[in-house]
Amino acid sequence: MARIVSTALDPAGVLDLVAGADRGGTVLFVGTVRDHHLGRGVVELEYSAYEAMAELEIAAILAEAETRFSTVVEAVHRSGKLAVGEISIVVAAAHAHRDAAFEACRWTLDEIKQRVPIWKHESYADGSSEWVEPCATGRDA
Amino acid sequence: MARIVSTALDPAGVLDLVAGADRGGTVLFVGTVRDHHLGRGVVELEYSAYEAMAELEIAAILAEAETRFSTVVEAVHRSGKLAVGEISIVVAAAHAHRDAAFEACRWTLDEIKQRVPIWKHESYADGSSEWVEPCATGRDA
Amino acid sequence: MTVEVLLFASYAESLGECSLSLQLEPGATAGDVVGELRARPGGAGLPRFPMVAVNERYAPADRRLEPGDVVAVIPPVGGG
Amino acid sequence: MTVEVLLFASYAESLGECSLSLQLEPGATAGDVVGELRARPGGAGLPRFPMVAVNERYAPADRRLEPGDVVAVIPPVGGG
Repeated sequence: MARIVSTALDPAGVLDLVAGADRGGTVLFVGTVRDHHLGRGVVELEYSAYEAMAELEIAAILAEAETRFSTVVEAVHRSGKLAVGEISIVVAAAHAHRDAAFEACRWTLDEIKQRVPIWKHESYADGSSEWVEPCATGRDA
Repeated sequence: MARIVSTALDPAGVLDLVAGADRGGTVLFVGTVRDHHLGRGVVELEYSAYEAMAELEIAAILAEAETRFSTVVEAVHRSGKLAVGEISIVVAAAHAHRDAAFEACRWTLDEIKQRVPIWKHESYADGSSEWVEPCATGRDA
Repeated sequence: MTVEVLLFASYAESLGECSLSLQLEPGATAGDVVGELRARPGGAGLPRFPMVAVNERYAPADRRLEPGDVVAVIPPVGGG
Repeated sequence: MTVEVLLFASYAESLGECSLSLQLEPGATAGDVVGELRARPGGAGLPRFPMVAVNERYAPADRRLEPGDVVAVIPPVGGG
Protein backbone atom coordinates (compact mmCIF):
# COMPACT_ATOMS: atom_id res chain seq x y z
CA MET A 1 0.00 0.00 0.00
CA ALA A 2 1.33 3.43 -0.95
CA ARG A 3 1.49 5.76 2.03
CA ILE A 4 2.53 8.87 0.12
CA VAL A 5 -0.45 9.67 -2.05
CA SER A 6 -1.41 12.51 -4.36
CA THR A 7 -5.17 12.13 -3.94
CA ALA A 8 -7.50 13.23 -1.11
CA LEU A 9 -6.97 11.31 2.14
CA ASP A 10 -9.87 9.45 3.76
CA PRO A 11 -9.69 9.27 7.58
CA ALA A 12 -12.48 6.67 7.81
CA GLY A 13 -10.56 4.42 5.43
CA VAL A 14 -7.46 4.61 7.65
CA LEU A 15 -9.58 3.82 10.72
CA ASP A 16 -10.81 0.68 8.97
CA LEU A 17 -7.22 -0.42 8.30
CA VAL A 18 -6.41 -0.64 12.02
CA ALA A 19 -9.79 -1.91 13.27
CA GLY A 20 -10.00 -5.26 15.00
CA ALA A 21 -12.32 -7.00 17.44
CA ASP A 22 -9.58 -7.26 20.07
CA ARG A 23 -8.70 -3.55 19.82
CA GLY A 24 -11.23 -1.37 21.60
CA GLY A 25 -9.48 2.00 21.37
CA THR A 26 -8.38 3.76 18.21
CA VAL A 27 -6.71 7.15 18.16
CA LEU A 28 -6.64 9.01 14.88
CA PHE A 29 -4.69 12.14 14.09
CA VAL A 30 -5.83 14.22 11.14
CA GLY A 31 -3.66 17.12 10.02
CA THR A 32 -5.18 19.75 7.79
CA VAL A 33 -3.73 22.78 6.00
CA ARG A 34 -4.10 25.82 8.21
CA ASP A 35 -4.94 29.25 6.89
CA HIS A 36 -2.01 30.83 8.72
CA HIS A 37 1.60 30.09 9.66
CA LEU A 38 3.68 32.26 11.97
CA GLY A 39 1.20 35.07 11.50
CA ARG A 40 1.12 34.97 7.69
CA GLY A 41 -1.97 34.07 5.69
CA VAL A 42 -1.51 30.79 3.80
CA VAL A 43 -3.38 30.35 0.54
CA GLU A 44 -1.84 27.16 -0.83
CA LEU A 45 0.63 24.53 0.15
CA GLU A 46 2.61 21.97 -1.78
CA TYR A 47 4.16 18.85 -0.30
CA SER A 48 7.13 17.45 -2.13
CA ALA A 49 8.57 14.07 -1.10
CA TYR A 50 11.56 11.90 -1.82
CA GLU A 51 8.96 9.26 -2.42
CA ALA A 52 10.90 6.01 -2.51
CA MET A 53 12.71 6.86 0.71
CA ALA A 54 9.62 8.37 2.37
CA GLU A 55 7.77 5.10 1.83
CA LEU A 56 10.63 3.15 3.42
CA GLU A 57 10.87 5.54 6.38
CA ILE A 58 7.14 5.46 7.11
CA ALA A 59 7.12 1.67 6.89
CA ALA A 60 10.07 1.54 9.32
CA ILE A 61 8.34 3.94 11.75
CA LEU A 62 5.10 1.91 11.67
CA ALA A 63 7.01 -1.33 12.28
CA GLU A 64 8.84 0.28 15.20
CA ALA A 65 5.57 1.65 16.64
CA GLU A 66 3.95 -1.77 16.45
CA THR A 67 6.85 -3.31 18.36
CA ARG A 68 7.15 -0.50 20.90
CA PHE A 69 3.47 -0.19 21.77
CA SER A 70 2.06 -3.58 20.66
CA THR A 71 -0.42 -1.62 18.57
CA VAL A 72 -1.60 -1.73 15.01
CA VAL A 73 -0.60 1.56 13.38
CA GLU A 74 -1.17 3.03 9.95
CA ALA A 75 -0.28 6.36 8.34
CA VAL A 76 -0.71 8.12 5.03
CA HIS A 77 0.70 11.47 3.88
CA ARG A 78 -0.52 13.61 1.04
CA SER A 79 1.79 14.93 -1.69
CA GLY A 80 1.27 17.68 -4.24
CA LYS A 81 -0.79 20.86 -3.98
CA LEU A 82 -3.32 21.26 -1.17
CA ALA A 83 -5.84 23.99 -0.45
CA VAL A 84 -6.55 25.33 3.05
CA GLY A 85 -8.60 22.78 4.99
CA GLU A 86 -7.43 19.76 2.99
CA ILE A 87 -5.99 16.80 4.88
CA SER A 88 -2.21 16.46 4.78
CA ILE A 89 -1.69 13.48 7.08
CA VAL A 90 -3.65 10.75 8.83
CA VAL A 91 -2.18 8.53 11.55
CA ALA A 92 -4.22 5.82 13.29
CA ALA A 93 -3.26 3.56 16.17
CA ALA A 94 -5.46 0.84 17.65
CA HIS A 95 -4.97 -1.12 20.86
CA ALA A 96 -7.03 -2.93 23.46
CA HIS A 97 -6.37 -0.01 25.82
CA ARG A 98 -6.62 3.68 25.12
CA ASP A 99 -3.35 4.68 26.78
CA ALA A 100 -1.28 2.70 24.33
CA ALA A 101 -3.36 3.91 21.39
CA PHE A 102 -2.79 7.57 22.35
CA GLU A 103 0.93 7.04 22.89
CA ALA A 104 1.45 5.10 19.68
CA CYS A 105 -0.43 7.66 17.58
CA ARG A 106 1.50 10.54 19.08
CA TRP A 107 4.88 8.83 18.77
CA THR A 108 4.25 7.83 15.16
CA LEU A 109 3.17 11.34 14.23
CA ASP A 110 6.25 12.87 15.85
CA GLU A 111 8.59 10.41 14.15
CA ILE A 112 7.02 11.06 10.75
CA LYS A 113 7.49 14.79 11.24
CA GLN A 114 11.11 14.30 12.24
CA ARG A 115 12.32 11.60 9.85
CA VAL A 116 10.28 11.26 6.70
CA PRO A 117 11.72 13.19 3.73
CA ILE A 118 8.78 15.41 2.88
CA TRP A 119 8.98 19.15 2.40
CA LYS A 120 6.33 21.83 2.54
CA HIS A 121 6.23 24.82 0.23
CA GLU A 122 3.83 27.49 1.40
CA SER A 123 2.28 30.27 -0.69
CA TYR A 124 1.16 33.32 1.26
CA ALA A 125 -1.61 35.86 0.90
CA ASP A 126 1.01 38.59 0.22
CA GLY A 127 2.17 36.76 -2.94
CA SER A 128 5.40 35.38 -1.46
CA SER A 129 6.21 31.71 -0.99
CA GLU A 130 8.87 29.60 0.69
CA TRP A 131 10.04 26.18 1.77
CA VAL A 132 9.11 25.63 5.39
CA GLU A 133 12.09 24.21 7.24
CA PRO A 134 10.95 24.16 10.83
CA CYS A 135 14.38 24.25 12.38
CA ALA A 136 17.88 23.55 11.15
CA THR A 137 18.47 19.85 11.61
CA GLY A 138 21.89 19.91 9.92
CA ARG A 139 24.34 18.60 12.46
CA ASP A 140 26.43 21.80 12.51
CA ALA A 141 23.42 24.02 13.19
CA MET B 1 -27.44 18.21 19.13
CA ALA B 2 -28.04 14.96 20.98
CA ARG B 3 -24.78 13.40 22.16
CA ILE B 4 -26.29 10.19 23.50
CA VAL B 5 -27.60 8.43 20.43
CA SER B 6 -29.14 5.04 19.73
CA THR B 7 -27.99 4.82 16.10
CA ALA B 8 -24.60 3.94 14.60
CA LEU B 9 -21.91 6.57 15.25
CA ASP B 10 -20.07 8.18 12.33
CA PRO B 11 -16.46 9.22 13.13
CA ALA B 12 -16.12 11.26 9.93
CA GLY B 13 -19.19 13.27 10.86
CA VAL B 14 -17.68 14.11 14.26
CA LEU B 15 -14.42 15.15 12.59
CA ASP B 16 -16.40 17.57 10.42
CA LEU B 17 -18.00 19.12 13.51
CA VAL B 18 -14.64 20.28 14.89
CA ALA B 19 -12.95 21.17 11.59
CA GLY B 20 -11.86 24.74 10.95
CA ALA B 21 -9.34 26.54 8.76
CA ASP B 22 -7.43 27.82 11.80
CA ARG B 23 -7.19 24.37 13.42
CA GLY B 24 -4.53 22.21 11.77
CA GLY B 25 -4.54 19.24 14.12
CA THR B 26 -7.48 17.06 15.02
CA VAL B 27 -7.29 14.08 17.35
CA LEU B 28 -10.12 11.59 17.26
CA PHE B 29 -10.74 8.76 19.68
CA VAL B 30 -12.96 5.93 18.52
CA GLY B 31 -13.98 3.30 21.05
CA THR B 32 -15.35 0.01 19.78
CA VAL B 33 -16.85 -3.00 21.53
CA ARG B 34 -14.10 -5.52 22.23
CA ASP B 35 -14.58 -9.24 21.94
CA HIS B 36 -13.18 -9.84 25.41
CA HIS B 37 -13.19 -8.30 28.88
CA LEU B 38 -11.02 -9.52 31.75
CA GLY B 39 -10.47 -12.76 29.92
CA ARG B 40 -14.12 -13.50 29.14
CA GLY B 41 -15.55 -13.61 25.63
CA VAL B 42 -18.02 -10.78 25.04
CA VAL B 43 -20.86 -11.39 22.58
CA GLU B 44 -23.06 -8.36 23.13
CA LEU B 45 -23.11 -5.18 25.10
CA GLU B 46 -25.83 -2.77 26.11
CA TYR B 47 -25.29 0.83 27.17
CA SER B 48 -27.92 2.31 29.40
CA ALA B 49 -27.83 6.03 30.22
CA TYR B 50 -29.55 8.51 32.49
CA GLU B 51 -30.03 10.44 29.32
CA ALA B 52 -31.09 13.89 30.45
CA MET B 53 -28.23 14.08 32.94
CA ALA B 54 -25.72 12.44 30.58
CA GLU B 55 -26.41 15.14 27.99
CA LEU B 56 -25.85 17.86 30.59
CA GLU B 57 -22.63 16.25 31.85
CA ILE B 58 -21.16 15.81 28.37
CA ALA B 59 -22.02 19.40 27.49
CA ALA B 60 -20.35 20.58 30.71
CA ILE B 61 -17.22 18.50 29.99
CA LEU B 62 -16.97 19.85 26.43
CA ALA B 63 -17.36 23.42 27.65
CA GLU B 64 -14.66 22.85 30.26
CA ALA B 65 -12.33 21.25 27.67
CA GLU B 66 -12.78 24.20 25.34
CA THR B 67 -11.84 26.63 28.11
CA ARG B 68 -8.96 24.54 29.47
CA PHE B 69 -7.28 23.76 26.14
CA SER B 70 -8.66 26.50 23.86
CA THR B 71 -9.79 23.73 21.55
CA VAL B 72 -12.98 22.85 19.78
CA VAL B 73 -14.16 19.51 21.17
CA GLU B 74 -17.08 17.25 20.36
CA ALA B 75 -18.22 13.86 21.66
CA VAL B 76 -21.01 11.38 21.06
CA HIS B 77 -21.83 8.20 22.95
CA ARG B 78 -23.93 5.29 21.77
CA SER B 79 -26.81 3.86 23.79
CA GLY B 80 -28.67 0.57 23.45
CA LYS B 81 -27.42 -2.79 22.22
CA LEU B 82 -24.10 -3.03 20.37
CA ALA B 83 -22.39 -5.95 18.65
CA VAL B 84 -18.65 -6.61 18.89
CA GLY B 85 -16.79 -4.12 16.68
CA GLU B 86 -19.48 -1.45 16.80
CA ILE B 87 -18.50 2.07 17.85
CA SER B 88 -19.46 3.05 21.40
CA ILE B 89 -17.89 6.52 21.64
CA VAL B 90 -16.27 9.15 19.45
CA VAL B 91 -14.36 12.13 20.85
CA ALA B 92 -12.74 14.74 18.60
CA ALA B 93 -10.57 17.72 19.55
CA ALA B 94 -9.17 20.25 17.10
CA HIS B 95 -6.55 22.91 17.70
CA ALA B 96 -3.95 24.88 15.78
CA HIS B 97 -1.29 22.71 17.44
CA ARG B 98 -1.24 18.96 17.87
CA ASP B 99 -0.15 18.95 21.53
CA ALA B 100 -3.31 20.68 22.66
CA ALA B 101 -5.47 18.51 20.42
CA PHE B 102 -4.02 15.32 21.92
CA GLU B 103 -4.38 16.59 25.48
CA ALA B 104 -7.92 17.85 25.00
CA CYS B 105 -9.10 14.60 23.39
CA ARG B 106 -7.55 12.51 26.14
CA TRP B 107 -8.86 14.68 28.95
CA THR B 108 -12.38 14.76 27.51
CA LEU B 109 -12.44 10.98 27.09
CA ASP B 110 -11.25 10.42 30.66
CA GLU B 111 -13.83 12.85 32.07
CA ILE B 112 -16.64 11.19 30.13
CA LYS B 113 -15.61 7.80 31.46
CA GLN B 114 -15.52 9.15 35.01
CA ARG B 115 -18.53 11.44 35.17
CA VAL B 116 -21.20 10.71 32.59
CA PRO B 117 -24.01 8.47 33.89
CA ILE B 118 -23.80 5.64 31.39
CA TRP B 119 -23.65 1.96 32.35
CA LYS B 120 -22.49 -1.04 30.41
CA HIS B 121 -24.16 -4.42 30.58
CA GLU B 122 -22.05 -7.18 29.03
CA SER B 123 -23.25 -10.57 27.80
CA TYR B 124 -20.60 -13.28 27.72
CA ALA B 125 -19.92 -16.30 25.57
CA ASP B 126 -20.64 -18.58 28.55
CA GLY B 127 -24.25 -17.30 28.72
CA SER B 128 -23.76 -15.09 31.77
CA SER B 129 -24.12 -11.32 31.84
CA GLU B 130 -23.44 -8.45 34.22
CA TRP B 131 -23.25 -4.72 34.79
CA VAL B 132 -19.68 -3.56 34.38
CA GLU B 133 -18.78 -1.27 37.24
CA PRO B 134 -15.09 -0.65 36.72
CA CYS B 135 -14.33 0.19 40.31
CA ALA B 136 -16.36 1.20 43.31
CA THR B 137 -16.74 4.95 43.16
CA GLY B 138 -19.07 5.14 46.15
CA ARG B 139 -17.47 7.38 48.71
CA ASP B 140 -17.28 4.74 51.41
CA ALA B 141 -15.52 2.24 49.14
CA MET C 1 -42.70 16.18 51.19
CA THR C 2 -42.48 13.91 48.16
CA VAL C 3 -39.36 13.41 46.03
CA GLU C 4 -38.88 11.28 42.93
CA VAL C 5 -36.11 8.69 43.02
CA LEU C 6 -34.38 7.20 39.98
CA LEU C 7 -32.35 4.00 40.06
CA PHE C 8 -30.06 2.65 37.37
CA ALA C 9 -28.12 -0.41 36.31
CA SER C 10 -27.15 -2.71 39.21
CA TYR C 11 -28.97 -0.54 41.78
CA ALA C 12 -32.22 -0.79 39.82
CA GLU C 13 -31.66 -4.53 39.55
CA SER C 14 -31.04 -4.93 43.29
CA LEU C 15 -34.08 -2.92 44.33
CA GLY C 16 -36.26 -4.22 41.52
CA GLU C 17 -37.37 -0.74 40.48
CA CYS C 18 -36.24 2.04 38.16
CA SER C 19 -38.18 4.84 39.78
CA LEU C 20 -40.26 5.44 42.88
CA SER C 21 -41.67 8.24 45.02
CA LEU C 22 -40.58 8.73 48.61
CA GLN C 23 -42.27 10.62 51.43
CA LEU C 24 -39.65 12.46 53.48
CA GLU C 25 -39.65 14.86 56.41
CA PRO C 26 -39.04 18.50 55.49
CA GLY C 27 -35.30 19.20 55.59
CA ALA C 28 -34.37 15.71 54.45
CA THR C 29 -31.14 15.32 52.46
CA ALA C 30 -29.99 13.28 49.48
CA GLY C 31 -28.26 11.01 52.00
CA ASP C 32 -31.58 10.36 53.71
CA VAL C 33 -32.92 9.01 50.40
CA VAL C 34 -30.02 6.58 50.29
CA GLY C 35 -30.79 5.54 53.88
CA GLU C 36 -34.40 4.85 52.97
CA LEU C 37 -33.37 2.78 49.98
CA ARG C 38 -30.83 0.75 51.96
CA ALA C 39 -33.59 -0.18 54.44
CA ARG C 40 -35.72 -1.66 51.64
CA PRO C 41 -35.62 -5.27 50.41
CA GLY C 42 -32.60 -5.60 48.08
CA GLY C 43 -31.22 -2.25 49.26
CA ALA C 44 -28.49 -3.60 51.52
CA GLY C 45 -26.10 -3.81 48.58
CA LEU C 46 -26.12 -0.04 48.01
CA PRO C 47 -23.01 1.70 49.34
CA ARG C 48 -23.62 4.08 52.24
CA PHE C 49 -22.40 7.02 50.16
CA PRO C 50 -23.11 6.33 46.51
CA MET C 51 -22.89 9.07 43.92
CA VAL C 52 -26.13 11.01 43.91
CA ALA C 53 -27.59 13.55 41.50
CA VAL C 54 -30.34 16.01 42.36
CA ASN C 55 -32.27 17.39 39.39
CA GLU C 56 -29.74 16.00 36.92
CA ARG C 57 -26.56 17.35 38.52
CA TYR C 58 -24.21 15.64 40.95
CA ALA C 59 -24.86 16.69 44.54
CA PRO C 60 -23.30 15.97 47.94
CA ALA C 61 -25.01 13.64 50.42
CA ASP C 62 -25.89 16.59 52.68
CA ARG C 63 -27.78 18.39 49.93
CA ARG C 64 -31.17 19.44 51.40
CA LEU C 65 -34.07 18.46 49.21
CA GLU C 66 -37.09 20.43 48.09
CA PRO C 67 -40.51 18.96 47.35
CA GLY C 68 -40.57 17.52 43.83
CA ASP C 69 -36.78 17.12 43.54
CA VAL C 70 -35.57 14.25 41.39
CA VAL C 71 -32.91 12.25 43.20
CA ALA C 72 -30.89 9.80 41.11
CA VAL C 73 -28.67 7.22 42.77
CA ILE C 74 -25.77 6.65 40.42
CA PRO C 75 -23.83 3.36 40.33
CA PRO C 76 -20.19 3.50 39.23
CA VAL C 77 -20.40 4.73 35.64
CA GLY C 78 -18.94 2.75 32.77
CA GLY C 79 -19.22 4.72 29.55
CA GLY C 80 -16.55 4.92 26.88
CA MET D 1 33.66 6.31 -9.69
CA THR D 2 30.30 7.85 -10.47
CA VAL D 3 27.49 8.42 -7.95
CA GLU D 4 24.05 9.87 -8.45
CA VAL D 5 23.09 12.87 -6.33
CA LEU D 6 19.53 13.94 -5.50
CA LEU D 7 18.60 17.38 -4.21
CA PHE D 8 15.28 18.50 -2.74
CA ALA D 9 13.32 21.54 -1.72
CA SER D 10 15.47 24.55 -0.79
CA TYR D 11 18.71 22.72 -1.64
CA ALA D 12 17.48 21.95 -5.16
CA GLU D 13 16.42 25.58 -5.47
CA SER D 14 19.82 26.88 -4.32
CA LEU D 15 21.81 24.66 -6.64
CA GLY D 16 19.35 24.90 -9.51
CA GLU D 17 19.20 21.12 -9.99
CA CYS D 18 17.24 18.16 -8.69
CA SER D 19 19.70 15.48 -9.68
CA LEU D 20 23.22 15.22 -11.04
CA SER D 21 26.06 12.75 -11.42
CA LEU D 22 29.37 13.27 -9.66
CA GLN D 23 32.77 11.77 -10.40
CA LEU D 24 34.56 10.92 -7.14
CA GLU D 25 37.81 9.24 -6.12
CA PRO D 26 37.44 5.67 -4.92
CA GLY D 27 36.88 5.67 -1.16
CA ALA D 28 34.98 8.96 -1.22
CA THR D 29 32.31 9.45 1.48
CA ALA D 30 28.83 10.95 1.64
CA GLY D 31 30.49 13.98 3.26
CA ASP D 32 32.69 14.40 0.19
CA VAL D 33 29.56 14.72 -1.94
CA VAL D 34 28.41 17.55 0.31
CA GLY D 35 31.84 19.20 -0.04
CA GLU D 36 31.60 19.03 -3.84
CA LEU D 37 28.13 20.54 -3.79
CA ARG D 38 29.13 23.37 -1.45
CA ALA D 39 31.91 24.33 -3.89
CA ARG D 40 29.39 24.77 -6.71
CA PRO D 41 27.54 27.98 -7.61
CA GLY D 42 24.64 28.29 -5.17
CA GLY D 43 26.08 25.59 -2.91
CA ALA D 44 27.46 27.86 -0.18
CA GLY D 45 24.06 27.84 1.57
CA LEU D 46 24.23 24.10 2.25
CA PRO D 47 25.16 23.27 5.83
CA ARG D 48 28.49 21.50 6.25
CA PHE D 49 26.79 18.44 7.68
CA PRO D 50 23.30 18.17 6.27
CA MET D 51 21.26 15.03 6.64
CA VAL D 52 22.28 12.58 3.93
CA ALA D 53 20.73 9.36 2.67
CA VAL D 54 22.55 6.70 0.69
CA ASN D 55 20.35 4.39 -1.38
CA GLU D 56 17.22 5.66 0.36
CA ARG D 57 18.33 5.23 3.98
CA TYR D 58 19.85 7.85 6.27
CA ALA D 59 23.64 7.51 6.47
CA PRO D 60 26.45 9.22 8.40
CA ALA D 61 28.76 11.70 6.67
CA ASP D 62 31.66 9.22 6.83
CA ARG D 63 29.74 6.54 4.93
CA ARG D 64 32.04 5.25 2.15
CA LEU D 65 30.35 5.21 -1.21
CA GLU D 66 30.29 2.52 -3.90
CA PRO D 67 30.01 3.19 -7.64
CA GLY D 68 26.38 3.76 -8.59
CA ASP D 69 25.26 4.75 -5.08
CA VAL D 70 22.41 7.26 -4.90
CA VAL D 71 23.22 10.04 -2.45
CA ALA D 72 20.37 12.30 -1.39
CA VAL D 73 21.02 15.52 0.48
CA ILE D 74 18.05 16.09 2.75
CA PRO D 75 16.95 19.57 3.90
CA PRO D 76 15.13 19.82 7.24
CA VAL D 77 11.95 17.83 6.68
CA GLY D 78 8.54 19.34 7.16
CA GLY D 79 5.90 16.69 6.75
CA GLY D 80 2.81 16.36 8.87
